[in-house]
Amino acid sequence: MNPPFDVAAIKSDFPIFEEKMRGGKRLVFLDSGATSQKPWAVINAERDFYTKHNAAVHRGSYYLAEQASAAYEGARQSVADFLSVDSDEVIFTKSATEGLNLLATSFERSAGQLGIRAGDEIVVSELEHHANLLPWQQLAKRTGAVLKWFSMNLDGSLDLTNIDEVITEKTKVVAITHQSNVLGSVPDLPPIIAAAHAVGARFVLDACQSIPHMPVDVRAMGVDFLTFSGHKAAGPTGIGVVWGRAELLNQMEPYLYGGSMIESVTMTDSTWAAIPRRFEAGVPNMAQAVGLEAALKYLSNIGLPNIHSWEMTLTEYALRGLQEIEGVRVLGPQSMQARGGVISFVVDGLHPHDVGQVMDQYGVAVRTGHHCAWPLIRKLGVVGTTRASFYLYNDLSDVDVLLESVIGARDYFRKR
Amino acid sequence: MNPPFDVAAIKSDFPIFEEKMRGGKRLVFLDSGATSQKPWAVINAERDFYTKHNAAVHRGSYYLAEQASAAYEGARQSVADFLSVDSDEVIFTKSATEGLNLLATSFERSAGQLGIRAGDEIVVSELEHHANLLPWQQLAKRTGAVLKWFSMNLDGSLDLTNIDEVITEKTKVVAITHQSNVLGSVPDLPPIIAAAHAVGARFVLDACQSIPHMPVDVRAMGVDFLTFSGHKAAGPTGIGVVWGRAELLNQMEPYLYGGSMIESVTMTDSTWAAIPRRFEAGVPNMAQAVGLEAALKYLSNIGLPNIHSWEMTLTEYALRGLQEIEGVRVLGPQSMQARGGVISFVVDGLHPHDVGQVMDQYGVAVRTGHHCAWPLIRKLGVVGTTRASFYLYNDLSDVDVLLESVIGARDYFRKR
Amino acid sequence: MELDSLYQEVILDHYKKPHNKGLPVGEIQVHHVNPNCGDEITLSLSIKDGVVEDLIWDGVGCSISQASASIMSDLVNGKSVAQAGVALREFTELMQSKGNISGDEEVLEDAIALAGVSKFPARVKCALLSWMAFKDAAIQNGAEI
Amino acid sequence: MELDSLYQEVILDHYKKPHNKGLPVGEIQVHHVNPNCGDEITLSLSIKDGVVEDLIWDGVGCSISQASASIMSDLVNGKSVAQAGVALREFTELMQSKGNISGDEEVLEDAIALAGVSKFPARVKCALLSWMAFKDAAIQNGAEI
Ligand SMILES: Cc1ncc(COP(=O)(O)O)c(C=O)c1O
Ligand SMILES: Cc1ncc(COP(=O)(O)O)c(C=O)c1O
Repeated sequence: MNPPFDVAAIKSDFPIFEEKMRGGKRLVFLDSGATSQKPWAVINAERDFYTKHNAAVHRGSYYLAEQASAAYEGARQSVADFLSVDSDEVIFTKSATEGLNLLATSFERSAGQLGIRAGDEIVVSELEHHANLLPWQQLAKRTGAVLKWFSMNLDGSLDLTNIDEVITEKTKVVAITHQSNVLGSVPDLPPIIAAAHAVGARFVLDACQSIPHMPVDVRAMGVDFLTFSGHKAAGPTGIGVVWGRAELLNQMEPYLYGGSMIESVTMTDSTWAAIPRRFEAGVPNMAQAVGLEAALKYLSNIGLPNIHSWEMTLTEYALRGLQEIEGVRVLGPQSMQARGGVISFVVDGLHPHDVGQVMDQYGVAVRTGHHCAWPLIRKLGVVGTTRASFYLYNDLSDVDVLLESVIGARDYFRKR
Repeated sequence: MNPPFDVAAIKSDFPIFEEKMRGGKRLVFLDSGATSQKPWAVINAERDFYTKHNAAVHRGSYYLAEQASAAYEGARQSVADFLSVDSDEVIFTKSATEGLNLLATSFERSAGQLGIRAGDEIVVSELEHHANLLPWQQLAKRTGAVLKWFSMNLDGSLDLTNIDEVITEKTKVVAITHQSNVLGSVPDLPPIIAAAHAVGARFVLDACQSIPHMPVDVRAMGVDFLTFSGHKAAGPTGIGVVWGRAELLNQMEPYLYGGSMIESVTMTDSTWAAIPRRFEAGVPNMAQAVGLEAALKYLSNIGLPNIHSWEMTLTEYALRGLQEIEGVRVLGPQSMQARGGVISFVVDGLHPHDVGQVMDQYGVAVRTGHHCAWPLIRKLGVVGTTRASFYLYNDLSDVDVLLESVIGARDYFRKR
Repeated sequence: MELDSLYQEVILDHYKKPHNKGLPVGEIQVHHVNPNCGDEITLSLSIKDGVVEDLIWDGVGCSISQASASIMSDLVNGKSVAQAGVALREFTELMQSKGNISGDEEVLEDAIALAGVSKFPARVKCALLSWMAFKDAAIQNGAEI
Repeated sequence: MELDSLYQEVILDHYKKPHNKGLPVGEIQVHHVNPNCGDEITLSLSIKDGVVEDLIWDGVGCSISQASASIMSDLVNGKSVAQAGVALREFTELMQSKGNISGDEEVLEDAIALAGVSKFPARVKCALLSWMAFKDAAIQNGAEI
């Protein structure tokens, strides 16, 4: 159970851990699945951009504008290096949510094979976060396409027995999460990606819960598009990434229209710039891109394999602990097989809100409720869950407080 | 010519002015029309959010989540106070560009009177920045609606002689800028707004170039929607605002789909949360909202009327100076009538890029080119302009360097 | 413990044995949801001669939302629309007080037990859910509240 | 003055009296735009027996883009596709060098006068515009370049 890096040193890189919670308690932050904390490296990178390089990128030939453009395009290159892809294929968005909406709308507007039309089929799963369900659901409604999905088994895996009915010759897009944000389960994607490609469909990976936590080889996985949010990866709020294969992005229509994404414009007609600019209208979120770069470098320095293995250690310790508490039921995967560092549970007879409220008294930050995944929650037959999620700054004592606080919550209501 | 506030003190609030430009020159920043510089108050507000309050808003009931929600909703309230509107009517976007796309797409998706259908008419003007042209142009293409526009006169005003032909019973939306980002001209909006409302059309104000610089009374103007970007208002990158009248926003369809904007969700159907949440899917740009709040408070403390009057002083001084330089031609309005703090000019026989390059040697940051307003540039019959734009941190010596550098540019190429 | 100010005895009693909970039967039924957490309430009532009657509700949610619904139903059933309106406004104000006021027991009866909720901003919406549903139903029944 | 390294005499000469500028006449014409600044170029050429011929261009733009087009047209007209390709790659590398290399005058001839551009990142695209148009036109004419 020795961490592969100095967790105490890591924790001290994150200033928020100096704050006191309710009742003077220290912060036990177990909600990184919702958003992660930020190290000084990221905060300072944003500050440095504002104090040293700030100007509108791509729009001026003066010294500061050159600096700003170099910083922004340098950030793009760093993201590309992190993903081992070409920098032209990296599009900055404000969030994964925007990234998924961008893809759905761009498919809708695109011509030919990439376009989505009435009768086409779009495939998702019951695991999805609303951000990877609603853009496709609403796209289907607008176009007359048909939304299909893989059902979830109660262990958090996907039911692939009917894969041939779900993915058919009519399928145009398959969009699935790399890891459930509620249960931590990792669906078996290779057969799904293979089936999608076998019928000429595009595979979109919602990598929100994976990219920050483990090495992901997008080329080896064979996905066509991927999206994630910076704020869950130790980066700033207000930045996300879409990666897509250049030969596809090059054929796709823009999402946002405005400055810097055009080739030429008249009152009645316009043509578009090459990728990635085509998908980045307006003065971009420059400082946030630079902050994300700092975050990815920070994570890379520690090493994604190390981060992942430490999270697995924490998860296993927490999972065992929770499973041993009488009155507590862990949902989804019960073992360390095919799962990441997220655990959902319920306490008998208690509403998750009440559980979370007592845990808060211990300084424990967990999320309670439906976690923006209502179909999954309904499938589980619960009103919501309490969810603990881990990141590189957590240590075993955080898990100890977690377990103590869950028992505390159970007992608080029992004895009254 | 005495400034209504201590400009030197203001300048020292903005750390970037300590940086040295090419050749060790001080920064003469005259590109605030593209993006403004940031005071410490804004940089520190973002830092404080990350170091003290960071958590996902609206999604947790733990202490930090409460803090984050209070910070984010407090920022919304501050923007509402700044605009003298209700906080429910304030939607955070990533930029004005996103705001204008949001409105165009939301009209497209909305039912009834607010929807845009084939045969409906949309009105813009030749003054528009691409961000307030392309979303409407493309909306028209998608829906079969007709795009119409007011022509620009060479003095930068709009030709309203045919207003009855431009705005008709078929007009659904009129979207016009409050001030040209190229020429600084302020179009005569009251008759246009009146004509729009007379036929039941909605008026959208692109307030990018006004909100940061002058008091704007949106209620008195009678506009229905307004949008601006934080980064031009001394605020962070990655944040913008849409304001809209609640009774309209309440009837409109969402733009981005995802978490936090729903009321309920099944695999096949969804209903939407009330405004403003309906328009804010995903974990929002929290730190940037807080940064924008700090920026607007900073500007309010100095006073928008003071800022505006000082910019007018600078503009008048620069306008006179430029008009007196032989070989230089100011474009657009030649007087202080109906204009803001933006001046475009050309130097005889020189391409704006070459002019700007020489000015850069003097430490002067100006923008050159088409300023994301190609139709306007074509109308002027030039290949581009050199543009100086002013803000609260500029002083008269900045203008002196501007004039000196323009003469320097002219002479550099003359003597060779 | 700070928590006890939130989870008052009265609240847990109402939570365990909610009053007027059952299948709403009135013609006009309202359904409200707290999208943050998924709490739901369905509610019906009738208004006869300016008096609130037959308020029945059903729902799922945390102890705060369930107890608040139960307390509210006791409080407004049988009251005049005017009196119920006073309670509604006073309760809303109490919830938004961030712990700065303690509420008038004359007006709010058991509902003052919920005063502690106002110190936990994330829970205010839980407590208000049923009250907003009541207000909505009253308006749909033609009351001015 | 740093500026003089950008605006070499040769550049201003080509800018004032551009070579091979006129109405492109070939069957295959390419039109390239620099969306940042609006610079435009139209270009045609023919390839006979592996040799670039009849390169004519027209366009609007700053001194750098115009001079670069003029210099490029002198350089590649009459050269074999292979030689032109070498120059194209060498010139591209020079532009991306951030001032770290000075270019081979044997290969680049007058184009080495543009070396100073590489220290001004915002101007690199100006200098490259015509070269990219040339590349595109050569490919459309069936050349492997
Ligand atoms: C008048 C006007 N409208 C819209 C925009 C677009 O703003 P942004 O690029 O911040 O989205 C700008 C600035 O670029 C502008 O000047
Ligand atoms: C699996 C998954 N997809 C998508 C999202 C949406 O990310 P964001 O809210 O940052 O846009 C999240 C997190 O909220 C998530 O966990």
